[in-house]
Amino acid sequence: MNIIISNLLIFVSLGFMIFGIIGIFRFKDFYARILISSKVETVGFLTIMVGLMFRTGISYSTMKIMLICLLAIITNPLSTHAIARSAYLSGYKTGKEN
Amino acid sequence: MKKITGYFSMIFIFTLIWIILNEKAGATQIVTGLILSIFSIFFANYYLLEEEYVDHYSLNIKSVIKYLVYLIFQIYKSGFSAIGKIIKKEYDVRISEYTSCLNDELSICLLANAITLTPGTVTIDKNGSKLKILSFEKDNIGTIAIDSETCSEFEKILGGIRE
Amino acid sequence: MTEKIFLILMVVLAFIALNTQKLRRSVIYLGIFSLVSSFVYLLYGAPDVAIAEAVIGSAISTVLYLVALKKYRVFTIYYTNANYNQIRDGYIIRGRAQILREVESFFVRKEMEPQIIYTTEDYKKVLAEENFDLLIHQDYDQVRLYGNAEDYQLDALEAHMCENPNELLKTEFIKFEAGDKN
Amino acid sequence: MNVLEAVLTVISILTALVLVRVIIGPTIWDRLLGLNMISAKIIMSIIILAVLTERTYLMDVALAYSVLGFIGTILIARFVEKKGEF
Repeated sequence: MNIIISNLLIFVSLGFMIFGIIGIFRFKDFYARILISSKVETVGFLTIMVGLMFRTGISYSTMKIMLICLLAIITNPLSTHAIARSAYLSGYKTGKEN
Repeated sequence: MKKITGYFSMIFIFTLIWIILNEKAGATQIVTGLILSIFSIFFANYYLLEEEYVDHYSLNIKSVIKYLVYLIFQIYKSGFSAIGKIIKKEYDVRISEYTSCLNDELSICLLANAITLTPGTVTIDKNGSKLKILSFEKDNIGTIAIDSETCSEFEKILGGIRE
Repeated sequence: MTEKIFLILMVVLAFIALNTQKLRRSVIYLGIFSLVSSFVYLLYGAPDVAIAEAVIGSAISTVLYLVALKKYRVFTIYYTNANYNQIRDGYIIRGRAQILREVESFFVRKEMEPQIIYTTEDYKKVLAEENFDLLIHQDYDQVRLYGNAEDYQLDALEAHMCENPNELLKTEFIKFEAGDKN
Repeated sequence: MNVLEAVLTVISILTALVLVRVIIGPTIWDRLLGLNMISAKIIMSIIILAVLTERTYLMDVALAYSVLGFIGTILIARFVEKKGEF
């Protein structure tokens, strides 16, 4: 039963990641790309981690995965924010690229 | 008294992390974990921080859990809305300003962190309690109510994060 | 299958990191290279090497490359003159020495190494064919400086020239967008 | 074929696709975005490998990487933002 749930969650997260990559190639504006990737990546990461937690059961490795999830929730927005801020302060304009 | 309980809870959390990293809960691990966490807290207290450690980082556990649960719910909501955006191919963005009604540094940083992860927004710049937010043109920002007098849901939760 | 894809990625990354023209981009490619190589070490069953590669490759070597990029750079400067054949000695030599001396002392103060090339070619030919950082073209007392718009050092040079203007020479900056060659 | 092995293969193909964006990306921030995404994908594949082979000490590598990996991204972003200074 656990294996089925974990497989389902892993497939859902793969779907999220594939959509993220489609978004990266489909959008023509840098700011739209960073908005999409910052969200879809985090969702895919969390979902695949929950799926792997179902597979390992309750043990120390589950707690390690939880620790990594917590770190990812803290650090992922930080780096996204740093990139977006760098582009904004360097004067990269919003709007369509040519 | 409050300070002492704060220090004890910090030491407990650090020892727990040490045990998780060691993957074993024997007597040796617990003792070394206690010694290392006490040493690191007092080292940070005397050499790295200007204030006391507890004043700086003590948080209300109930608020933190509420924040995390609400954040994860919002992350999933924004993930599904992002997929809709990708299919419909909308990419007009705008930059707007938002003045938060919080005035504590740590809470504002946590708010900016939450804004980055939730519907259609990335925080670009922070100046005092003023935040610059990048978002999609047609997005109703929902949880982060721009141009409104009242505090949003996140700010209500983060208001009580200090003990 | 996984192993093969990652090995191919490593080769591709090493190739483009060597062949890129801008060093900032090559720092990014090397960061990705160290990520992928640490995973390949794990696939071959060497977690201790992988953890060292993750720490050194991601944190320390990026910092070292950036500091080196900030500190040291050879700056190629071409110098052309419109009236090379009709130079009356005293007149132009003073002016030429002046502008070049100023630029050179500016770069030396910034801890970089200016490499000056005098040429008798027409400046349009140099613009089209040579690979340069700064081109100085002089027509009597009119001096034009051609440079890349993305170069930070040229912005600093322009600010420096605006602060200390030269009385004899009229300077003018012309910047163009770089072609997108990785 | 095990499910997790198939997932690892799919993730490696996705990494190759992100690398295409890194190579063609018009600005330097696109490349930084690609670095960020690839690092998330590598952390994922390290944990999948740890669960697949039941060697829990491999997770320490992922932990170290998630603590230190974002420093590089932030430093390069600051380097570009401050025009060559830190």
